[in-house]
Amino acid sequence: QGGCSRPAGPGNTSGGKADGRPRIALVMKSLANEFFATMADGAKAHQATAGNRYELITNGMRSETDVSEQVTLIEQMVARGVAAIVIAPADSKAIVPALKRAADAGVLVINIDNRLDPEVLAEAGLKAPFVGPDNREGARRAGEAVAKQLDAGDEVAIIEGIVTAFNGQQRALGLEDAATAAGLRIVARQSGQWEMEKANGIAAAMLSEHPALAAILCANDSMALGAAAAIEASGRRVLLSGFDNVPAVAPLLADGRLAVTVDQHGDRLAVEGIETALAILAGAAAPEDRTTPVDLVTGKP
Amino acid sequence: MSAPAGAVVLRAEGISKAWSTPVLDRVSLDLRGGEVHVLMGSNGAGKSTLAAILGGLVPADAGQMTLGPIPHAPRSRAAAEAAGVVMVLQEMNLFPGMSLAENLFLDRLPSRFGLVDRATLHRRAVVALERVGLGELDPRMPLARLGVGKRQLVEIARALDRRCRVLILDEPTAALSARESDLLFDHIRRLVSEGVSVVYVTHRLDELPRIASRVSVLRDGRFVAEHLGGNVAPGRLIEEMSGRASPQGSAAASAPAGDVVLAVAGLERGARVRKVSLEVRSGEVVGLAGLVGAGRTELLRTIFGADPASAGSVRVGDGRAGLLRSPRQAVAAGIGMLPEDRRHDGLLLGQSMRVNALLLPGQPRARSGWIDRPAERRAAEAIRTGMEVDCTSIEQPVGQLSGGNQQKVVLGRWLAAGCRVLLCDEPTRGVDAAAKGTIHRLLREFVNRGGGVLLASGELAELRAICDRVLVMAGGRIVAEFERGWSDEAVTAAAFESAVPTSVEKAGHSS
Amino acid sequence: MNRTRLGEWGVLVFVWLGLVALFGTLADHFLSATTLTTVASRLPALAVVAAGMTLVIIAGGIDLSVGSVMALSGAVLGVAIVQWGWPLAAAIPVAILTGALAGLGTGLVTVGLGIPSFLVTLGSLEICRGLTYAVCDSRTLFIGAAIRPLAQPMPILGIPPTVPVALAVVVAAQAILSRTVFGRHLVAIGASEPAVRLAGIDTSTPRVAVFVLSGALAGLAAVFASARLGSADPNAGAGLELAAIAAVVIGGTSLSGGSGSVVGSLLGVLVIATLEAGLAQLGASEPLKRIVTGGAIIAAVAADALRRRWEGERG
Amino acid sequence: MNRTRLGEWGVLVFVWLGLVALFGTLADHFLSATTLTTVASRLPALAVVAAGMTLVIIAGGIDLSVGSVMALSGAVLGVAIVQWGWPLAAAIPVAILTGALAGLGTGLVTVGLGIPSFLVTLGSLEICRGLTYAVCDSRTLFIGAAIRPLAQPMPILGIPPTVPVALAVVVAAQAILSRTVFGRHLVAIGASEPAVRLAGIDTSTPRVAVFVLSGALAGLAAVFASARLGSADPNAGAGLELAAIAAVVIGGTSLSGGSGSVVGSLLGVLVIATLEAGLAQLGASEPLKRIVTGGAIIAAVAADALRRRWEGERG
Ligand SMILES: Nc1ncnc2c1ncn2[C@@H]1O[C@H](COP(=O)(O)OP(=O)(O)OP(=O)(O)O)[C@@H](O)[C@H]1O
Ligand SMILES: Nc1ncnc2c1ncn2[C@@H]1O[C@H](COP(=O)(O)OP(=O)(O)OP(=O)(O)O)[C@@H](O)[C@H]1O
Ligand SMILES: [Mg+2]
Ligand SMILES: [Mg+2]
Repeated sequence: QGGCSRPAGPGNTSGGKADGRPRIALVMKSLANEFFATMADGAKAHQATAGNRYELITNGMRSETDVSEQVTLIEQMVARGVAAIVIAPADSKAIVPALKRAADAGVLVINIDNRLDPEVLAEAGLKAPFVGPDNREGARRAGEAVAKQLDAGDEVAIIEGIVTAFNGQQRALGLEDAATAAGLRIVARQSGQWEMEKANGIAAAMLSEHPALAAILCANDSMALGAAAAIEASGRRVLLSGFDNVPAVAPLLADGRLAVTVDQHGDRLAVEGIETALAILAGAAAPEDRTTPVDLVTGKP
Repeated sequence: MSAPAGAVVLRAEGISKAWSTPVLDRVSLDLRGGEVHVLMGSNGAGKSTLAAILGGLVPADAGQMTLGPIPHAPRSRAAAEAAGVVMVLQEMNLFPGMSLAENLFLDRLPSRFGLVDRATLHRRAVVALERVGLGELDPRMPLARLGVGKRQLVEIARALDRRCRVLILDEPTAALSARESDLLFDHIRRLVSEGVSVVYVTHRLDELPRIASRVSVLRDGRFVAEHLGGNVAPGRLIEEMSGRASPQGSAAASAPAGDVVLAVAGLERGARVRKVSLEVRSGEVVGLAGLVGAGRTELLRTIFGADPASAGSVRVGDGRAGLLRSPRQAVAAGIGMLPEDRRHDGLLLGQSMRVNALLLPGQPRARSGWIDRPAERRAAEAIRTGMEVDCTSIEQPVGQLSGGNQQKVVLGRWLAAGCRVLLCDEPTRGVDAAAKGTIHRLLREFVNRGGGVLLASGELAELRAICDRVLVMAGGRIVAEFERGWSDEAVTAAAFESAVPTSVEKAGHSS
Repeated sequence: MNRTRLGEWGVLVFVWLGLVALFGTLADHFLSATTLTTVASRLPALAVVAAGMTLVIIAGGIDLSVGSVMALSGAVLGVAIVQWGWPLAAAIPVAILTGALAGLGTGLVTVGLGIPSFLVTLGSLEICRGLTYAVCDSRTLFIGAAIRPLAQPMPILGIPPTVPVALAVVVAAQAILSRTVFGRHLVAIGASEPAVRLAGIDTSTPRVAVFVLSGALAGLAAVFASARLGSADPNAGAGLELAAIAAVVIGGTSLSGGSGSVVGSLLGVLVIATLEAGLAQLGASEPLKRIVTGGAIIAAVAADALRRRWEGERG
Repeated sequence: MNRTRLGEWGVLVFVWLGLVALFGTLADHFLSATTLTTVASRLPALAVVAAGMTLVIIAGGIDLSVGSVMALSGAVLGVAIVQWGWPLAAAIPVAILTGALAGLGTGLVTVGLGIPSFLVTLGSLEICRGLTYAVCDSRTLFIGAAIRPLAQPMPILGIPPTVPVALAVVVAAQAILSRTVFGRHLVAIGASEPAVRLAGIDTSTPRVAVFVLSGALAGLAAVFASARLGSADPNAGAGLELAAIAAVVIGGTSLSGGSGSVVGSLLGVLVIATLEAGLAQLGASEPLKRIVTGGAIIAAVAADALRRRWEGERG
């Protein structure tokens, strides 16, 4: 198909259909993040097995925090003439205006993974069905699983993700909920910026500063891996929890160095978003927001 | 010196070279065993280019060279040196942060398994330094502690240490004092007596009788004349170099001195400038003489506010006496300066002559900071004509101009600014005889219009040609003053008698 | 000089056309008005930051703090509108002023203490990011309707009003550089600061001023970015400094100072934005994106180096 | 020269002691063996990267790609051990070789085309990151027991074996710099490359070699980091280049080349690591951490500038 331009704008019904197949864009956060790499793989596998029902374009940002780059991606997808954008927002507020512009151009918007802020959606007058997990609930359950092995009054520490990230904040809140409910004392709480290396340094510092520390609760598995190394270097026995269930933590779960992690089934998340989009494009009514299941994966006790 | 006796050692025939324009046009030169062959010519005549071709630094576009019986076509300086042709460059290529020893032997550091053998290195360095009369220096001290003159000696020592049949010296004495030049000449004579042949590039006519066996003159890249022996009439040489008759009469047609335009009182800066007081009157060119490191450069910079003074005062004309805290204040008060290192401190080499000539606080401008381009071009053209700057257009980058023309641009800038006092630090270093004459004449015209000049120079002939009075500096102090009619011996004696070794170099020893 | 400029720009325009042709062939809707609009709307923030960066680099410095300063200005803008309820017309000058003040701090430390600006801005990069988090409590501030008009495509042209503003800034910066005494002094300082000082010209003021300008332009970029996002994002501008430096250098400005042009930097920004747009429309994989982007930077600079060598040989 | 060196290092040691005293007062358990172990085990990776960076900067270049090269080497190490089942003894040389090859590429492009290394490494930073994602499919590789022993504290000393190795590398790099012909040529090249070329010395080989060395040391750092973390992380080393440059410059090496010392850089690394550890033990908030880190960089460089000025005035 040559490079000739085809108008792709508001009201252009043929837009987004190449060879009659709808073209769907999956816009994620950083593909440098394993979780999204898994998500992209799941979507590609689905596209291949679903008998080429649709055409898929996947895109992620260079860095998880560069919201403006995600906005660029949204704009480029509109320019590319997609029928639907399935998006895992890098920020629950800042990309709403761009999505609204996309919707105005006739593109269907499906929200996955990280829920867009309802107030902002209302203000912008945008409707975007949500399919995704409840991060706060997932984290709360992971925290609860750790708390069960501890006594009230025990000292715990939380390593948060990037403090500005919405899912990071949700997970930190969930961990906090669990600790408070079980009467644990949160003696330290710092951001590991989602990074293994940073979390390793912070965990090491927490371990020296708090000799009685009984558990470290991490907001993702990368940071849990870093913390696990710090715990091992200290020679102490400290409980550890993660989030995401990336393949790399399997050995840690197997020998109990990681007590628990949370699987939100990233590969299925994107697929469900895409299925929702296809259904609506085929004429179905927009479904209610749907929370996908999160599963605890526990290690050897 | 005796007439050349030996056989031809190095022969160059029909050498041509073009950069953006032709620089050398079928030049031939032969060098006999045990002779000092002096190359003269105006700035840009092609002397350095010819020397660089001989020394393997740049390839010729056409022509052949033979060294003894074999063809000489060095692909690099190292190759030329291996063949016995060693060159001292005009621009110094040294490393201020590294030690003297390393500077001398950088390309052949004595080593075992890649490790530098420091003991051997320092032993050899002491020997090499002794050859140029710097034997008392610690070879481990960084080169940065030496002044320009001594650095030049280090550069020469570097060449002298190599076994060579041909030594090429490109303006080696431009930065040397009389005493150091004498020392260098002694060396050259010794080498020549050992059979070494020397190609010697200089602008100083007074050196010819002392060392030249033969003088070749280049003009605009062509060979124009050759003289046997060093006793050539200066007027004739200047005519050959410039292609026109030399200007008659000295520039120093002195006008009666007027009011004081610059008064310096009790100026101090650490150990380098000590309680200096002096006056320059309108209509007067006052010279500053002294050995290398006497503190002339420091004094001029301190007066100008480029280096902070610790005490004293400076007054311009009827202005207020006080210290100038920055060049900006100095310029506002009516002082201008031609710095010693004009390439680095005086000019923006990559920028056009227009930009450089008007690099002043009060640039031609129309309103609220916008440059008035036509006015600017007119001003630049005026400077170009007034200063007789030789450039293809006012848009030519000054880096491409010859030394003399570069200096005229800086001078023109200050004259255009309307300053009353000019501080000139070695204003004609590396400048050819014709341009030197022009610069001297322009300075003279400036004082005749009511200005005053304070001029530091290492060349007594220059001081004699232009100065009404000469102050002699040593160890940061003014130690003597001479009116017109002084003798070289008297000035040199004054500089020596009071010469105190500088504390800086002592510190180098003790570390 | 003008011939050289044209040569420089010629190479860039050529590279850019090559990219457009390439992506036009590979992606079916690349050659469309919408692509143009999206590329255009991406330009303003990077273009004004690159303009400021060009002046800083020409004057012999570098400003690594632009990304953080942009985030800080954005946070102040957001807080002013959302929390203090200021009108946009009052909040925008305050955001720009914030950037200018950050630049003033950088400039004063750099010039006052005589430290390389690379290091000072390496420090202020961290400081401003910290301040940003503190100002907006590490949360994205949704500004909403108050600012979005700035980012809405205008009726006929199809581009948002930020684009002409940014172009005007670039033209103004180029004019400052080549037509004013201040600009002339900046170039001279970048070529040789001692020579300028010894010519009796005050070098401290322009050296500080250029950082103030760069900061103010980062503040303006924050306004553009906030308009596009409808929000103030505390993580905005991460890595912006490298993108801006890449644009400036692709645009032919020498990293060692003393020469360059703002218009060239704009072309650099255009090349980068087009590359980004094309790769996104193709849905290129992350590794491929990185490799192509990196290769493009090297290729652009190499092409320029070869052009220079070739021109040098022809004389 | 030696006096100056001592002066330089004196300031740093003083700054470092100040930090230790400060954190010792503010945090309950800062002055403890555990803290020492923590700080010591974090040093090696940054220290060897900073050593390579020091040589590159002294030779007049800069290497922005170290972080990505480290990630790439780590990915290769991880794949070799986990997927190909290679023994550690075989995987480590391959990881280091990977870094060296990346450095070779950078060096050849930089020297061959005569482009500033800032730009070439800005490009190779992206390329190597892309390759890293490609090599390990964007996934963290858990290496585990195979590599952990390298990072376990040794019985009596309480520090992991990576520490003495890193110290040996630093000492060797310093010796190369100040005692070998290669090192002296690097210094001279940094001071004035044309002058070295005119002296008849081949400058291309050392200039390429220094990038190879920097790459190889980034590869070694990958081994250290993987040992400490027990995993190979494709996102490792983000921002490492800035930390290394900060350490080098805090350590007294001039960014414009031609002078500096590797030992100084080690002190710089120590200051940075101590600051990080102290802030983490205090549980400082993210904004505060940023502000303090940025302020510390500026303060360290300012202190050094003031010391120089003061020494300059005394003569
Ligand atoms: N590398 C170069 N590239 C371009 N032009 C050059 C180069 N080197 C010299 N030139 C030009 O060649 C001409 C001759 O220069 P050269 O240095 O040989 O003159 P010179 O006789 O040594 O002058 P001076 O007395 O000033 O040292 C000059 O016009 C100069 O600008
Ligand atoms: N920046 C510096 N650092 C150390 N020593 C210096 C510095 N500048 C000058 N000196 C030394 O101070 C002394 C005075 O130098 P100055 O340049 O003023 O002498 P001068 O009479 O002008 O001689 P020259 O002919 O070398 O210019 C010299 O010994 C010089 O080596
Ligand atoms: Mg010459
Ligand atoms: Mg002097």
